[in-house]
Amino acid sequence: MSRIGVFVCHCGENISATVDCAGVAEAMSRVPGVVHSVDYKYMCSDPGQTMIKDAIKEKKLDGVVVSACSPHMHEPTFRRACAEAGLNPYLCEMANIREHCSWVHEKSEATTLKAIDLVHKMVEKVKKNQPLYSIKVPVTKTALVLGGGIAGIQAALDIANAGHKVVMVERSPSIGGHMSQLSETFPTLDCSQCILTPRMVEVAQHPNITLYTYSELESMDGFIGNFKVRIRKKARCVDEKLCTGCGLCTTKCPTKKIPSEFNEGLGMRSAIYVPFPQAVPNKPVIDKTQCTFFLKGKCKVCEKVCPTKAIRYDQEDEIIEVDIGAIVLATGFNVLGAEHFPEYGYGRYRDVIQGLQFERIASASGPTSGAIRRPSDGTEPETIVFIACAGSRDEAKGIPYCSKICCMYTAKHAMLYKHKVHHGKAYVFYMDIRAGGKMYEEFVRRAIEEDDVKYIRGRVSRIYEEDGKLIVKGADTLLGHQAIEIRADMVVLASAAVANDGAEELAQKLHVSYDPYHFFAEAHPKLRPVETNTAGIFLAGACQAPRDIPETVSQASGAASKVAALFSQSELTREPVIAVVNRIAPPLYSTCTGCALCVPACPYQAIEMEEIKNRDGVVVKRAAKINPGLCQGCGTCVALCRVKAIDLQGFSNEQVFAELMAL
Amino acid sequence: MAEFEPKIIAFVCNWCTYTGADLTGTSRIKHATNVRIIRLPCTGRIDFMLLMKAFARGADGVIVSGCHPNDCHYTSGNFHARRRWILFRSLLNFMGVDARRIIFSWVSAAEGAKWAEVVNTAVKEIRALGPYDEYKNLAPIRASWRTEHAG
Amino acid sequence: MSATTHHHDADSLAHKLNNATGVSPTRCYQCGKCTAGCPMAEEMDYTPSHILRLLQLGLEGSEDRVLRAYSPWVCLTCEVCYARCPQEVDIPKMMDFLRSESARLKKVNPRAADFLSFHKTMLDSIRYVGRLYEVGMIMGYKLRSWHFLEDVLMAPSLFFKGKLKLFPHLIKNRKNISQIFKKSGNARTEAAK
Amino acid sequence: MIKIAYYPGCSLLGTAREYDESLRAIVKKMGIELVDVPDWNCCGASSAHSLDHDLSVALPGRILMQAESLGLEDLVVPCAACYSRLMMARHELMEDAALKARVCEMTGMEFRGTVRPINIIEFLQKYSDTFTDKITAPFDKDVACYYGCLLVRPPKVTNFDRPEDPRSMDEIMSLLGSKPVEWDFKVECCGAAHSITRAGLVGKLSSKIIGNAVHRGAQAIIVACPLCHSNLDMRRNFINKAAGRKYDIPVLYITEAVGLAMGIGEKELGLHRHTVKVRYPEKVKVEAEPRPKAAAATKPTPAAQTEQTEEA
Amino acid sequence: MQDKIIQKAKELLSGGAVQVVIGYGQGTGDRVRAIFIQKPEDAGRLIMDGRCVQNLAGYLMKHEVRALGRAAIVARMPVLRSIAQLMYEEQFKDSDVAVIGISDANELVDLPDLNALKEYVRANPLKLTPEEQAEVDRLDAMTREERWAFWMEETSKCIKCYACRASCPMCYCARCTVEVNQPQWISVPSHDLGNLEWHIMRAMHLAGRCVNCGECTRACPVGIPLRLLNQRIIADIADNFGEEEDYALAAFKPDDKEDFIR
Repeated sequence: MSRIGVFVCHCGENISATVDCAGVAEAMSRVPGVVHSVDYKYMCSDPGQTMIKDAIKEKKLDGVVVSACSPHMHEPTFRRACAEAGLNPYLCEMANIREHCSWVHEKSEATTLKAIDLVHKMVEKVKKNQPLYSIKVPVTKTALVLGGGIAGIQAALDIANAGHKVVMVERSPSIGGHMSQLSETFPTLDCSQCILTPRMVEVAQHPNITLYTYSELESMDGFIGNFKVRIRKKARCVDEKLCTGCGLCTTKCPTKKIPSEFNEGLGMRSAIYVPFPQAVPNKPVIDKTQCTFFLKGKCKVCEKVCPTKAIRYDQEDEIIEVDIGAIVLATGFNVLGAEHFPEYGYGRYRDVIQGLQFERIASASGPTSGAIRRPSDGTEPETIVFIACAGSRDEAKGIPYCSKICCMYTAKHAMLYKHKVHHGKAYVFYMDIRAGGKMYEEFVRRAIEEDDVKYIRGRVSRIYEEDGKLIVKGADTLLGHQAIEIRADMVVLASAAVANDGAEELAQKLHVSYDPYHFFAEAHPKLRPVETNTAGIFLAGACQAPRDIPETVSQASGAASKVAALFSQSELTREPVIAVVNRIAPPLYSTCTGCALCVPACPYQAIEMEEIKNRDGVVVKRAAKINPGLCQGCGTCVALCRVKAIDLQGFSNEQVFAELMAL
Repeated sequence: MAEFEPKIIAFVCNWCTYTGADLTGTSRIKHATNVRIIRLPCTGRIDFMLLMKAFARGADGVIVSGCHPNDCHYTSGNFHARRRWILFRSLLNFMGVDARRIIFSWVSAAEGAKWAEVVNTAVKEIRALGPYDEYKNLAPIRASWRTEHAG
Repeated sequence: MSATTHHHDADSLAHKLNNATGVSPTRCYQCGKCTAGCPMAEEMDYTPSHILRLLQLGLEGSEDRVLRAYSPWVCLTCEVCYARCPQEVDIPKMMDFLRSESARLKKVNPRAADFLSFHKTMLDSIRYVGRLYEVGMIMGYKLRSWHFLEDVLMAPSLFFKGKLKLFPHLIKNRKNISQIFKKSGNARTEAAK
Repeated sequence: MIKIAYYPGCSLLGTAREYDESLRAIVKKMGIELVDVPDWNCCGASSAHSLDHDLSVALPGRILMQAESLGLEDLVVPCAACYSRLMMARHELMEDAALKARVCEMTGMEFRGTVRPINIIEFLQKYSDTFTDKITAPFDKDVACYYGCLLVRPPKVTNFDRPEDPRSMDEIMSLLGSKPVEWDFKVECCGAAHSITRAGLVGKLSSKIIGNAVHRGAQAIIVACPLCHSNLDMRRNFINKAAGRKYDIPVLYITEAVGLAMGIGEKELGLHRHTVKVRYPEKVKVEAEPRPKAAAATKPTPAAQTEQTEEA
Repeated sequence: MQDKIIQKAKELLSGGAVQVVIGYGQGTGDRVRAIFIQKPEDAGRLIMDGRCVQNLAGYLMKHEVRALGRAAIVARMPVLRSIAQLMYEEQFKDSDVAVIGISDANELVDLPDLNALKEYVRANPLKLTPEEQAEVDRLDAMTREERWAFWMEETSKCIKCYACRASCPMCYCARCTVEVNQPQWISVPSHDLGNLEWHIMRAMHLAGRCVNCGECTRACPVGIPLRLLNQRIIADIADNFGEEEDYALAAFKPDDKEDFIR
């Protein structure tokens, strides 16, 4: 027989004004199994809590129902009180007679009767409650940072500086990301590489950071605190230990006319190359798809000239396995490809370029050493048109969202142009100027007022070439919706920021959800912006949504602090509200039939099939097993299981059934 | 003769509808007293057998409510639940069970007013349908403790 | 589409447009790409985005301006606006609706009278012949619009090239065609009520 | 013998007679039989849709229903305007059940949707095997392929080629031995709808098209639409007036070009009916720089002037 | 047909590929029953004719049969479907079973392994026959009250013998929920409530898994048209979710129908 205590709260007059609290307490005292039933003005107050604690001790209660407000309000309070009195906190339940009763009904007998029902059903539930214990999971204090752009760099440095190990994986041969391609940054116009390069070097030299460039995530298993990842380190064909980064091979390589990725196709690189002079690591890599030796079987010039004999044509991809406790996703973004702008002739007219290409042109380290020149003939453009929202906010192109960064970088581009070509004319076609941010609006105003950039409110419909000029057909919606034409020498498209190639595939590998545009989804848009719905995996930067540098850096630090918090303890504690597959005596071992239909239904991939062995080690059956680290306790599997072999702790079949039967 | 007061049992998820019903309370939106809420973590946890048992327990109506699509705290529990309901509802209807007595809704944590409306509409509709004697007569139902002991 | 129009004023022209064609002016966010690409923009009194703006506002008088506009008549239905519209607003369909609506309400812009006669003449030709009878149609149009000298200069040369037929190609089941016209006309009067 | 349903449309009986003649001439050689849609009517372009939406679906609807009686799937529609109206009607009849019911009531016939209109380019693409092997006199000219509005737009309805930069006609012309020039006005509107009402405007729009084609070194403009042809050919005087210069570039239907390549006589193809005599200007050396093929240019090719290695 | 099956059975047994062939043989009177051939020379006892409709797949799950070694099974379409579903439910491995497949057109189908079987089943998705659909529609056309009366009358005959469960190849659970008593989900007595609950549960537990073999109806000693319930769900799944999922209830589409949800 249970020994249950019922504590009916008046909540001042919040409950007692419409519910006969004393009557409820009296009624409950007559319920079989209830040995103590009282009402009190403020149960959550110190004296109220003491009352509960004393009753637990004096009456040896094995279950407590506090009938008061919503469990969302005070369940932790009362469970803590119970625990302090030595009662397992999960033997305490709350009956919600305030939000769900006294506040929504008039004072009447019906209201009190409803309150009695609500308390009684919780009494019946508590009778079936089992003591539960928070789940402890060990934590491997090494973080994996995927992506070596500014987001990854910031997160890695923050975690490493907090004293934890970091493994950084970058897909391309050097870290640095898109930020390393930028000329200057808004709204301060400080040189991007000047602020980034020291950070890149710091990553490379940090004792807590292991850097794998030219590498990709192969697979991930496990759960928070206990991930196992496999990293594919692609063959560079260069022995990194021997290579000194002298660069002789890249100068001597006969295959030199390969469009440089770093320069967005506006400059050339060789087949063995370092993406850019400040690359980290500053070690070359052979592009097997372009190298004469790999294509035709002869050449080997690099091997001949290498003073340290570091070239390894037969190097193979390497798989590295690492134990990881937390993962920061910082894989960044991409810009929309040329095939999306046939009406602008992007990809057809060489002087129609996109924003990142303009960054390279404007960059002092770029193909024109920072001089603004048209790609077609190298002349200085007298008239330049910038088109904001090229692809963004364009449902027809499948991108209804705002890319967020374009307004600002377009203003920056126009400004940089005007600073370098004083007599030139710069036009910006825009729909709205979105300059929310510290000093952002001021920056745009500067472009307009001080640098005389002409802003035209309207979109461009078409660009075509006529006599060496690009005819930009746009509209000025502020001038009575007029169509206007500008004869330009160069056009820069602020092409939409889109999710990186392979983002979907990566998300699936990591069991992270993603939005319709393949940006990774945060756990909660407001309150958990750097977490994913998979515990232990965090987000930083533009892989989640288009972001500028300040936001990316703050988010990266946010993700890093989440990781540091996780790593601050050697074990992590979780609420025990999780699903469990029963294990019973032989010959059944478990009522689970092993049909495995729950496996695909779990939103967290927490269920796997396990072989059950008898004492002799012989496999007697296969049954589902729920990983307590991954399970979040939704109970979808519980409802799906035909044989009721899965149950949800805290909301077990018996508990819910008892509640229902009390009504 | 007093108006028939239907007995309605609601199965709701913890994160959206339960919290939404909390908001109904904090907003002091008055509504009918007939509904008893059973809290579950997620609509995905709501076994069809629970709905079946609610009628066996003498309910005249059942409300099932959770997060709107794409708002599920557990990402997809409500999507799984929705599929289950599509089939279950059709099966019940096919067997001649009065499926109008099961009311499904999405009520978010912000929809306190909607919850009150769902409750009031359900009460009105079930009241119009009358007591579910057809089902109650299948087998004798033990009166609840409360009706026996507390009026 | 209907979901987006729940809270709209049922009497507004925008609403009628939406009801009749499914085109919703509220979808337009006024980027002006339609106007920018329209080959007729210069000829128009209100460019496409301007018309959409007038429909969006629905202020007193603005709907009348739309119905009395010259633009729908000068629209070529070249579909460039729709093909490039980021919000996929079917502007040509809207222009079709505005033409028939302004003809119905007798609000056709005076400058567009000749367009209306052209369309009417052409439909007459189809109605009675079943096919387009170019000579009859051109002559009919030129008579209706008092433009009869304009193209007459061209006619003899076309005639000698065998391109103009003096007699129409009649189709057999002309009754079927006139029935289509009649029923469609009835339906339109019904709808107008 | 391959049989295909054929809807000539009104223009091909009158102003665009040579289009019909050349098509019939080439299919004869291609071994294809065109079966006319029985008792076909006008599709109503471009007036029906301007005044009466239901009518604008019912007229082409009747054509489709008449064509269904032939039991053939493909319906070749050479006129781009007719093609557009038929596609539009088919699209709406498939999407809108209420409209379909009304239209069936109006026509007193049933719409099953079994017939699929194809334009002349699709037709030539599909049956290219039947003429490529019969080319005796390659049409070795530099040509500007002009698609106009209605073959490619609205993309949702026609679902044909790339709406902004179509290539299918260029590909057919290459098969005939021509060199298609890269030009900028492939899909610009010539103003056909106003050919009669605002001939002056048409001259203005069309002169830009002709001007660009000539500027890019074309010796002939190839069209697949009787309205485009009548504007660019019959209305040449208006064009010249608008341009302030005399253009003598001929405008050919693609069927005529196919016929010429197959060695069919000019008279049989109706070339004598053109307003602008079919005489090709000299091949011009275009001063414009060679441009990379759009298809291959997902990454813009870097300019020679900016060429450098990392070390430079 | 019969000869081909016998031939195939002989080959399989004599080649050692399987140790037992499950098929149909002569039973008492005019009836056929399942037989288990273990020697090639006994293969001649196999029968294949119009009487052979029983879904034999259930035998594959029996310990006694599994103890005989690798089995080959004479499998018409419902059996093939059962095997595919059981395989999805991880009850078989390829090495456990060989099939002698027979198509709906009464042709031998060559299914060298269970993957081929899976492909074959996928290519022939489960659909109700027009007659079956008509029967479902007939009930649908009734008023709710009429349907209730119909099923009340039918289920009132139920004696809770669970022959429907025993005959169903998909009802292989180690402990059926009807036997769970903590809590007591299904009322034990075979009164109207207990009967109704049992049949609702049975149908729901077969949702997305039932292969429409009709074994339940054939097995029912009191003649309840049980398969109608399963067929209603089969039609619902096809109508609402399409056919691409292996198990409709463990999957979802974000835009699944929700016109009934407020």
